Formats: sequence, C-alpha cells, structure tokens
Amino acid sequence: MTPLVTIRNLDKAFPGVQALRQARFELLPGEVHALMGENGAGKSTLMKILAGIYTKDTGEIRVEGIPVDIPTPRAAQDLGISIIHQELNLMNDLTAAQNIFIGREPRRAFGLFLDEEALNRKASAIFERMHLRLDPRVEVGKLTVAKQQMIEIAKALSFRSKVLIMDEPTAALNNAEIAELFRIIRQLKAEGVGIVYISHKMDELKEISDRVTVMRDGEYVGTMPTASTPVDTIISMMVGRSLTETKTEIRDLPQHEVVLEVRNLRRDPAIRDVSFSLRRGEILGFAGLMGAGRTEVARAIFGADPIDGGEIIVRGRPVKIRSPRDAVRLGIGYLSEDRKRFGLATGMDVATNIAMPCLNRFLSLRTFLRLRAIRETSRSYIRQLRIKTPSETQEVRLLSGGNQQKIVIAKWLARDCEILFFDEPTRGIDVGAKNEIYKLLNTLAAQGRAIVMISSELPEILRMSHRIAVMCEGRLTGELPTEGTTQEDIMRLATQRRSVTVAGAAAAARG
Amino acid sequence: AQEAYIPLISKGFQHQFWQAVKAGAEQAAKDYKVRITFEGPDSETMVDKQIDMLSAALAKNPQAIGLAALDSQAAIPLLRKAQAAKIPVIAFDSGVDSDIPLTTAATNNIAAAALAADKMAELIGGEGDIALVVHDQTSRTGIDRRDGFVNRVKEKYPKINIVSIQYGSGDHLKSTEITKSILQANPKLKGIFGANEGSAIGVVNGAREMNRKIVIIGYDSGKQQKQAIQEGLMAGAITQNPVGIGYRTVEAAVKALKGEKLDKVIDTGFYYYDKSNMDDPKISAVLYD
Amino acid sequence: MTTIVEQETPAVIRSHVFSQGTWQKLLAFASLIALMAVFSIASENFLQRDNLIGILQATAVNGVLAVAATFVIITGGIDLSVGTLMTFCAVIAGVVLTYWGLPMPVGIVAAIAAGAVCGSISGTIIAKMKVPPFIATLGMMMLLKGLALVISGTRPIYFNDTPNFPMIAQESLIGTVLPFLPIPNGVLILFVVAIISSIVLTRTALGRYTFALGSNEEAVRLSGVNTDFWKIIVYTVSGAICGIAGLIIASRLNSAQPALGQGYELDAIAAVVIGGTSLSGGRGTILGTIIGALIISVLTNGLRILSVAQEWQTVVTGIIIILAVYADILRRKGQG
Amino acid sequence: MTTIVEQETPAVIRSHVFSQGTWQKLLAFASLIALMAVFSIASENFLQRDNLIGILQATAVNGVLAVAATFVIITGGIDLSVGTLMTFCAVIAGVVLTYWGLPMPVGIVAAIAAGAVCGSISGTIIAKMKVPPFIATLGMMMLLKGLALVISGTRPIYFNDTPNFPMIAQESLIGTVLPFLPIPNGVLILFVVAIISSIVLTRTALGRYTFALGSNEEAVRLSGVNTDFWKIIVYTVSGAICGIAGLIIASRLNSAQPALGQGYELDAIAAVVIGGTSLSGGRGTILGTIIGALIISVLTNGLRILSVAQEWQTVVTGIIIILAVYADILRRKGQG
Ligand SMILES: Nc1ncnc2c1ncn2[C@@H]1O[C@H](COP(=O)(O)OP(=O)(O)OP(=O)(O)O)[C@@H](O)[C@H]1O
Ligand SMILES: Nc1ncnc2c1ncn2[C@@H]1O[C@H](COP(=O)(O)OP(=O)(O)OP(=O)(O)O)[C@@H](O)[C@H]1O
Ligand SMILES: [Mg+2]
Ligand SMILES: [Mg+2]
Repeated sequence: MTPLVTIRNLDKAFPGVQALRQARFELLPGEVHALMGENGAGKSTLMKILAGIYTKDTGEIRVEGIPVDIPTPRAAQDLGISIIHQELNLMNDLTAAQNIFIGREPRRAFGLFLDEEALNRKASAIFERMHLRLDPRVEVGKLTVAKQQMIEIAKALSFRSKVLIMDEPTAALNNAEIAELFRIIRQLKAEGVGIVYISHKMDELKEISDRVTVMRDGEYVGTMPTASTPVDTIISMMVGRSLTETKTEIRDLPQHEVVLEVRNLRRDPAIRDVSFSLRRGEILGFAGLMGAGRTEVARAIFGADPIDGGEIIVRGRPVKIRSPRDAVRLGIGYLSEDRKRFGLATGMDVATNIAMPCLNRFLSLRTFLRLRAIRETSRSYIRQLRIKTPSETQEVRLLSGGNQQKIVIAKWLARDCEILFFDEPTRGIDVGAKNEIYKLLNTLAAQGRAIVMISSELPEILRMSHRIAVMCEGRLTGELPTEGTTQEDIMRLATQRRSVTVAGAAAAARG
Repeated sequence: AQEAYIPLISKGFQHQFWQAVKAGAEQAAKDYKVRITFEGPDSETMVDKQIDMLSAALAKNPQAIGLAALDSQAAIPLLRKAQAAKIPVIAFDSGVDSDIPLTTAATNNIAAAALAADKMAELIGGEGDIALVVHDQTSRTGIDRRDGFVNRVKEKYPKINIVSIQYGSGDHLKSTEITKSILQANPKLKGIFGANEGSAIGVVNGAREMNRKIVIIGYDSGKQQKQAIQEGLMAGAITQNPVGIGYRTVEAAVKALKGEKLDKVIDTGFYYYDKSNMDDPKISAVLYD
Repeated sequence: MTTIVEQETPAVIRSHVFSQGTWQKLLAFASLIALMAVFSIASENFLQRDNLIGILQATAVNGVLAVAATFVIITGGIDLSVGTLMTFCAVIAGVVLTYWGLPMPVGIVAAIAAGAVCGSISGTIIAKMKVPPFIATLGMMMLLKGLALVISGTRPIYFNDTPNFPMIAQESLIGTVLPFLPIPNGVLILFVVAIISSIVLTRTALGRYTFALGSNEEAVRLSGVNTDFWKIIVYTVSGAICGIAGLIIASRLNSAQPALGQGYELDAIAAVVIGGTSLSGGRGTILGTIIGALIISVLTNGLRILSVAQEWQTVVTGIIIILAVYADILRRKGQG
Repeated sequence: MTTIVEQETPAVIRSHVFSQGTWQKLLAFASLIALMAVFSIASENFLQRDNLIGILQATAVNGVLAVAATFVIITGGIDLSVGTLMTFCAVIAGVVLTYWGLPMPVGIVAAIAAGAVCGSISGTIIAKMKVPPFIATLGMMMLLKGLALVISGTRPIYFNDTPNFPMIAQESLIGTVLPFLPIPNGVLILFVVAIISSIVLTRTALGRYTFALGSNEEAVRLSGVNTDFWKIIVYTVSGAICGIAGLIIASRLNSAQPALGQGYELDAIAAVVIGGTSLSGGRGTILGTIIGALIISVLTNGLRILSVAQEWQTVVTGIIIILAVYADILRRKGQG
C-alpha cells in the first residue's frame, strides 16, 4: 500500500528557533496516526507545513508517492489535505454555515448570486452527520469555544479530503462530544481517509489511534503501533524520562476557614441560583457538560460580567465585585479557558504578560518599572513551569499553544492570589507539563490557597479535587466527595436536566 | 549674468484668483528677465505652513521676496531675517504690519466690498433682507470683504437687513448648499453677496436650483461668473486686478533691486462690472477665465 | 449517542433574530427622526417639500462616497482618498468631454473607469505591498489631489460643450413622471448605487468575502481563498463608486473643480460609522450608511436654516455625531 | 532530570536580538538619510545650517502632535482632534494672557491643562461610553474647532502684551550657549517632550498599559487592571502634549490663530505610521515617530527648495509616504 503522505528529512527554522530537524512522518490510508510530543516539539509546525501554511526549509514531502510542493492552503486542499487548527480560526461575524463554506459557496444560476439556502442546507447536513444540533445561521462569535471547535471540525469534514489533520481537536470538548468525534473518525477511517491525530490526552491515544509517532525538540523519535506499546513507553519517548503520577492526598479540611462563599448567584439565563463555598487549602472541582455554565459562574464571581443577583462573601465579608480589578484586589484570580482572547496579550512578550496582573509590585516611586525585577521574576517562572521559549522577551504569539497556557498560569502565580479559578488549566498541555501543573495545584492548595478547578476531563477532576461540584444548565445539580465517586456519578448529575419540559412548553407557548 | 531669483509666497495657489496673480507675475518675470516661483498653502487658515514656505524661500538665497501674508504679524520674525540679509520684501494682496516691506501692491478689499454694498442697495431699492456667503471667517480677505460690506450697509442703508452670514470655504458645492438653506429660511430674501469666486458661483447655483430670482453680487471673475453675469443670473461683481497685482509685485521687486525708490502703496484698483461694461477693454483686461 | 444542545435553541434563535431585525431597522432611524422633529418644531421652513428635496440632493455626493467607503470599512480598512478620487474622476470626465470633445457616454465610462483603476492601485498597494490602508489611501489622496491639478492645469474644466451633462445630477427623471416629486437624478443615482451595493454585499461572493476579510482575514486565507485578489476587487469597486460621485458633483457644478475634494473623506467615513458599520471591520450595512449620510445632511441643513452662527454649527455637529453613535451603541446593547 | 530548553539558545538569541536592535535603529533612519542625500545632491541650498534648522523648526509642531498621537495609536485608538485641540489650547493661552492679562506661566499652565481636560473628555467618551475613538475624536475635533472660534471671537489673539511669549518657541537657549548651533527653543521642547514620552512609554506603568491596551484590552481587563482608567489617562496625557504643541505654534506665530488646526491630524498620524507604529495598536516607538515627522518635513522642505511646482509637490509627497512605509515593512520582514 502506498502511503498517503511521506515526509522525510524536513527542516524548518523560525528566527531564533529551529522548530524542525530532519523530521519524518508517514500516513497510510484508513489509518489514524497519532502525533505525540511535548509542547513545542514541533507537531503543529510539521502539520502546518503539510497543510501549506508554512513553507519548509529543506526536505521532501510525497503525497501518494509523488513528490509535491505545497505553497498555499489552496494547494493542500487540491491535494486532498485538510486541517483542523489547534487555535480557532473563524470569522466571528459570519454564520456557522458561511464559515464552513467560505471560498466554496454554492451559487445560484449564472453563478452571480450566492445560494444561501443551499449553503445552510449543506451545513445542516454536516451537523446532522456529526449529531450536532446547531442552527447554521447563528453567528459564530456568539458561540462558546466548544461549539466553535465543533464548527472547525465540521469545516474540515466538509472538504471530504483524503488526509485529515486534527491538531488537538478535543482540547475544548467534553466527553460526550469527544465520543461523537471518535465515531466520526471511525467512519472516515472506514472510508479510507488517513487521519493525523494530535493530542495530549493519553487515554484518547489508546482508544482511537493505530500507530503513534513521537517527536521531541523538532526531531523524529520513533513510530510504533499503539496497541502493543505501553503508555509509559510513549511518555518516556516524549519527555526523555519517566514520570511519576501525582495524586492529591485529601487532608482534613473542614476545620479550615471558608474563604469564599457564593449564595444564590444569578445571571440570566446562564446562571440560575448557584451557591457553594470554598475553604482554604481546598481544590473544588467543577464538572459539567459543554455550556453548563461553569465558565459563566467563574466570570461572574470575578467581576468580568455583571450579575443579576446573589451574594458573594470573601473571608466572611460580603463584597460587591463590579470589575476584575475589585476581584483581584480581594485576592481572586481567574485563568480563562480562552487564552488567546482573554488570557494573553499575544503581541507582547513573555515577561510583560507574566507581570501584567501585578505590575504594581514592580514599580519604584509608584511609576517606574523595575525592569530587572520583572525579568528575573519571569525567568524564574519560565524555569519553574518549564516554559519553552528562547527568552523572556519572545512574543507570546510565537510560542506553541501549550507554552502559552503555561504563561497564563505563571501570570496568576506571580499575582499570588488567595482564591484561584482555573478554567480548563491543562487544555492543550502535554503530559509532562500537566503533571507539573497538578503538582503546582497541590502545592498551592497546601500553601493554603483555595482553588476552583473547572475541567471537562473527568479523570482530571477525580484525581485533583477534594470535592466536586457538578453543574447542568446553569444550576448546581450536586456536590460529591471525591472519595468513592465514579465518572458515572458525575455524568448523572451533569445530565440532570430540569428545563427540557419547562423550556419546551415555554417555546410552544411562544409559538 | 545669472537671473535674479524672486520667490512669491501667496495665500493660496489653487484658486483661480491666485492663478491669475501667478500669471501676472510670470509675465513680469519674462519682461524683466528674472526667475520667480509662486506658492501658497492649501487654505488661507494655514498661517504656519506659510511661514515654513517663507523660511524655505529664504534658504534659496533669493534676491527679493514677494509675500501675501496670511497673518500680518506672524511673518515678522522671518521678515527681520530677510531685512538683515538685505533682501527686499514686497507685500502683495494685503499688507504687513511692519515697515520692512518696501511697498504693498494690493486691492483695498474694504473699499471694494463697500462698493458691492452700494450696488446691492441700488439694485434692491434700498431696503429688504440680504445675506452674505463668505469664503472664510478668519482670513484677512474674508474679514475685510465681510466687514467692508456689512459696515457700509449699517452706515448708509438702515432699511437693509442682513439676515445671515455664512462661510463656505470657497468650496463651490458647500456654498451652493449654504445658499439653498439661506433661501429656504428666508423666503423674502432679496439679494446675496458672494465674497469670492467659489462663494459667488455657489450662490448662483443655489439660486438656480431653488428657482429664485434674487440680486446676486459676486467677487472676482472666472468663466462661470462672467457667464452668469452675461445670462443675467448675477447682477454684477467686483473685480480686482489679480494679473496687475502679480505684475506690479515683481516689477516693484525688480525696481528695488535696482535701487529705485518705491511708493509705499501700489493700489492696483478694483472695479464693479456687470453686463453693460464687461466688454470695456479696461475691465475685460482685468477679468480672467 | 446523546446530543447535548437543547432542543429549542434554533427556534428561539430564529424568532429572536427576526424580531431583532425589524426592531433594529426601526430604531436605526430614531436619531434621524428625532433630529428632523426638532428642526421641524424650530423652523417652519424646514419641513417643506423643496427643503426636503434639497436635503436629499445635498446627500447625493456624500452618500455615494459613503457607500464607497462602506465597502472598504467592512473589510477592516479605511479609505481617505474617496474625496480627491472623486475630484480626479470629475477632472478625467472634463478632459475627455471638454478637452477632447468626445461624446458624453465616453466621458461617463472614463470617469468610472478612472475610479476603478485608482481603486485597484490602492488595493494592490494594500494587499500586495502590505502597506496599511490608512497610509496607502493617504498617499493616494495626495497623489490624486496633485494629479487632478496637473491634468486640469489648475483650472476648472467647464462642461459647456456637453449640454446634456447637467442632466446627470440636476434634472429630474422622476419629476417628469410624477410632477409633484421632482427628485433630482443625483438622488436617484444615490439610491440605485445604494441598492445595488446592498445586493452585492448581502448576496454575492464579493460581499461575502468583504465581510469575511474584515472579520478574520487570516482565517479566510487559510481557507484557501485568494484574499489579496478579493481585497483588490473591493477597493476597485469602491473606486468605481467614487467615480460615480465624481460625475454627480461635476454635473451639479457643471464643472470639474480640481481644488475641491479634501475633507470630503471625513464626512463620508462619519456617515458610515454613524450608520453602525464597525471601523474594525466585519459588520455594516448600506442602509445604515445612507441613514448616517442623511443624519449629517439634515443636521447641516437644519442648523443653517436656523441661522445658527457657523462656529456654533460646528460645535453642535461635533456633539450630535458623538451622541448619534452613542445612541446606536445603546440600542445594540439593549438588544443584547 | 533534563531541562528541555537548550543551553545555548538564550545566548544565541540575545546576541541576535542585540544586533537586530542596533541594525533596526540604523535602518529606521534609512529613508530619512536617503531623502536628505537626494536633496543635498539636487540643491546646494538644502544642506545649509539655516535650512536644516528651518526643517527642525518646521518639525516642532507636527512632531509634538505626532508624539501625542503616538500614545493614542499604541492603545489601538486614533486621535483626529490633535490639530484643533492644539488650536484650542493656543486660544486658551491667548485668552488668559492677552484678554485677562495674567502672567505668562499661568497662560502656559492653562494651555496644557486645557489640553489635558479635553483629552480626558475624549478618553471618557471612548472608555466609558464605548464610542469608537474615530468618532469620539472626530466629534471633539469639530467641537473644539467651533469652540476655538467662539472663545477667540473668530479673531486671532496676539501676544503683544506678553513680550516673552515668542521666546517659548522662537529664541534659542542652545544658541546662547553654542552660538554656532542656534536651534530654536521649539525644537528643544520637541526633543524634551519626545525623550520624556519615550521614557514614559518604555519605563513606566502607564507606558506598559498603553501597549497592553493596544495588544489585547480584554485580557488586560481580566488581569484586574482598571482599563478604563488607564485609557482615560492615556488620552489625558496625549491632550496635555497637544497643549504644548499649542504653545509652540502660538509662540511661533506670536498669535493664536483660531481657524488653524484642521488637517494637522493627518500629518501627525502619517508621521506616526511612517515611524513604524501600527495603527492596530500594541507596537510603536517615539523615536520612530520623530523620524517620521522629520521625513515629512525634509520632503516638504526639499521639494520647496527644488522649486518643484506645487501640484507636483503633492503628488511626490503622496508617493514618498507610501514608499517610506513600504521600506519600513520590507525592513521588518527582512529581520523576520
Ligand atoms: N511563527 C513562529 N515563529 C517563531 N517560532 C515559532 C513559530 N511557530 C512555532 N514556533 C516555535 O516552534 C516550536 C514548535 O512549535 P509547535 O507549535 O509546532 O509546537 P507543538 O508541538 O505544536 O506544541 P503544542 O503541543 O504546545 O501545540 C516552538 O518552540 C515554537 O515556539
Ligand atoms: N458570549 C456569549 N454569548 C451568548 N451566550 C453565551 C456566551 N458565553 C456563554 N454563553 C452561554 O452561556 C451558557 C454557559 O456557558 P459556559 O461557557 O459558562 O459553560 P461551561 O460550563 O464553562 O462550558 P464549556 O465547557 O463550554 O466551557 C451556555 O449556554 C452558552 O451558550
Ligand atoms: Mg501545537
Ligand atoms: Mg467553560
């Protein structure tokens, strides 16, 4: 069988970074080939070259045995290669359907006018195939990250290509959606499509892939059949060492004081009457399905969005939080799930981003920046979190996705908040770094900080939390102790919908 | 021998009036075998741009300089510099509050506008509502023509009522719209004075579009204004002698270089012209297209 | 397999969008109606047929320029050259008709073609040389201002030899059919241009890419669309529309005035933004732009009719422009 | 345990960055030097001390305005009101000094304070009312243009009763110390303003937030920074700098000319962008802005010295502005 894609001896350098060194890769028809490696190993770069977004320095790419040149995304499309980008690449002002078919709009007779009905019909058909219920006419900018990710997937599927590259497609998805995606992948596989699958989630790897190629520091390490290779071997190939799992030990918490108490928080329509409390030294896991309202809760408490009602009590004192500034002053920090939009000034350098929330600390005469102190602090976080960057003066947008995430974390560590909301903190982070972050969370908790960890990865929730709060449709449907709780217990609460009948009736009444 | 170089810094260059001044200056340059350049800022408000032009002109080692100062005081420091370098300065179009310029070749805009007011009064029968469309609220020519007109009306024609004075930057279209609004707001309006070429054309256009017969008095000439007078849309207009201003400025500079004594003022004159005297050689000589 | 999204969502969204649309269209006129009401009360001369037609006529040039600017602004760009490009096209028409004595249709085509060519040059500088639109069109503005003077010989060009030329903007086709509604052709042209532009923006590929470019150019490029090409087309179309504006103004003044034009770009851009088009690109409507242009005309006309001193006219205009946009912002916010 | 970051990387990069920095600084001057070389060859009058000082003098006002605009543009905003704000401040100085007869320092403080107040109003409209900067400052531009006329009584105000007033910009402190270098005080003020602004932008919290706002305002807000406050401060500082420009121009003309000012904003913004500051915010330098302002002055002066016909001056200026920015783009690209 001729491989669909063969890449040999590929080099790619960016200013200051050798991203790829003699990289190799091979993809067979009907195969799901996982591409693994730490953050910044060069996975995305390799695939972007294959998709015509970057051009290679040297090396050879063959598609179905024929050497090819892929100068533009269009050339890649013509070769039957399509890609789901790691970072969302959508036109927020356009509708879902318009996004999916941009550049390939169906036309009416004479080809002058666009056929909007056909466009929406075709988009609906794809959504149907994905079992996704979404109005193709909804503006993409108004959707959550997860739904936007689903639209990216729909777009890639719409090409019906021979090679489909998925660069961390599941980073923003929850279990149900991931299962749905896997169903689609298996279907494509049966049709003979070759799929490159990049992910940092080890369990997915085992479930979906046939072979795995590991990269490290831009170099090829090896290719193995997934079934016969233990996960530990893959991990040690990735990081060049073996890792030990951390597990949160559950200390005796009830005697610790309550630092944050939320009573009857409301923000129509996303938050309905949410109450919970958080103790010093505690990690409270927030579980739930897409759109359950966890992000909304965190943002509302943080003052990023106005609330319609409810009380917030910090260290025993009722407070009014009108802006993130109020929150930060009260010692509350929030790591957004959407780092590109809300977490980072990507055009600025690493040091600036890390120092952003606590610039006051780095001032002399309350005016002048103590540049040396900023530099040293950022360097220490770069070391501590193993952020892969040439220096603290590198612009954040040039870093790999996972390393960007680490900078968001560093930023809030530097601010030294007592109460921290981590919204999907390990999204897009490699196993090694994930472990570091888990350790960090534990250390922070042990230091007496109170942490809310929002995560869509149930194993992570189960492994890290002292207590688990589950949300569904803006309501808190239950609180579980970690001890003895299973994924199924959480899912049951996460799908405990109340509004279906009520909302359905209301919709019917409205006509 | 090398030709003497005389830069002329005017108040503008795009308007037909200034183009006519330039033509006169170029004619004199040819006659007296000197080299001139002619430039001015885009609009008559740009006082400091004119100063920069003057400064650049001084850097070119001129033998003499002609200046139509936008602000009579702002140019003085540079004129002192010219004086120190023994470069004679000739003022044109309007004066400079200083004795540095050897002479001033200019129209008396106040008197000219007063003449326009007299003609207006005559044509509307000494009473009724009139309005002004002026090109600029703050420039010397704008102020002089407005005040010359308004003051004469106040002094001599108590029954004439000036209902509106508006400013259109000499932009034909803007002046047209302004005229239309004035006519709309004042159904009994009898006449409008347009204080420069663009304003006057605008008034003519506006009255035509509104289909209103009023007495229009313009200023300067140009093809459209002459045509409007011929067709009877415009009663008449004041003309200065722009070609003469340009010519006499350069001529005075040449004389100064030769060490001749100059009169303090060169009055280039102005005329009121209408259908009846347009073809008079004395008038047609100072009109431009 | 379970689907997660709630059942009712599409229906909710549909009905929501609909009511929003109708509401929004009505409210967009709010500032305009409010202004007109104030002026009608303040002066009996305001709400007369002739004055209203006058307002429409005064909107023609700025309206067409604003439509041209709308295209560019929706792509996230800006066009400072609309005013001088208009003048340049008028001068080209003058050269073709008066200096060369060619027939009127040739002059019309030449003016529009000149606009398209200049637009495509701006577009190329922006798309291919990656010069920011502000600078590319600022440069073009100066270049065209100079060229208009050079070509015309710094003299107005009159259309006296083309007797039908004033017809383009001044006479009234509608008036010959409906004598009580003597709307000048210039206004008619504005509405035709607006309607066609609106169709282009909402129904054609060009329109789709115009919005897409303003929304996320990189994403469009990564989707395999030739973004450079489409950007050049957008500027070309915008330039051609400026050519039409050039014909209207030349016809109205029965001459090409080479010195005119600078300053018109700010009015045009203001109309676009008052009309709710975002300067960061991705959203906007022609209807909004027309309303914006009308707001400016009504304001200018009304203040003049009231004989407000000119310096105060400027002050009031400044304040109203800010308030009109603020009202629009509140309206959007009110609708979520 | 291995660390992943290679040992040599930082060193390699640092030296790279260093050479890049030096190189970049030299190359940024390239267009300026090239222009000056061309003019020196073309005319012997160009490279004379007095002419060079004249060029600097001509840069003073536009340079200070451009510095003011740089602050705003780095936040991703735009300020169309710099020109008329300058005039407004000059008029305020005139009122305080000439009409009220107060001592000179009071006039100076009043002008700068007026600038700061107007700036803070623009800033508030933008930050609190969320009106886009283009519209907010367009409105302010008109408002201030009108107010300057109203306050001055549409007449220039002369500073004849304040004999020291021309000293602010015209005389030469440097010249009294170094007689061969009679650089006027206006130029000195420009350099002082530029140096202080540069320090503010690179070394202070205000500067850091200025860049951050332009880079990703929402992320900054979510970092707990009071973005509205800092935005207002940026506009306030920018306004105060416009006040300084007002003093320079008033001193240079020994009068406050109330009608002047509109059109200056385009020159100022052009200087900023030619200097490499991005209109989309987040990046820019004061050094670049000064170079940009100098490029414009040298070009204008050089073309005048060569006695190029005025209409062609405009054409050439338009082309050179585009090319200067293009050269800057190429330079950056060459350096990755
Ligand atoms: N445009 C660019 N300019 C400069 N450096 C870049 C650029 N894109 C990527 N890099 C660098 O190249 C290296 C490889 O990045 P890449 O995005 O391919 O990593 P990755 O394996 O996809 O990581 P992650 O798992 O975090 O997504 C990183 O060091 C990154 O900083
Ligand atoms: N910007 C927005 N505009 C409109 N609706 C929104 C917006 N952001 C969130 N929502 C809606 O609010 C609800 C809660 O979303 P939220 O992002 O808080 O969920 P979540 O539990 O954090 O899930 P996720 O896994 O997607 O992060 C959802 O119904 C979502 O559609
Ligand atoms: Mg990646
Ligand atoms: Mg979330």
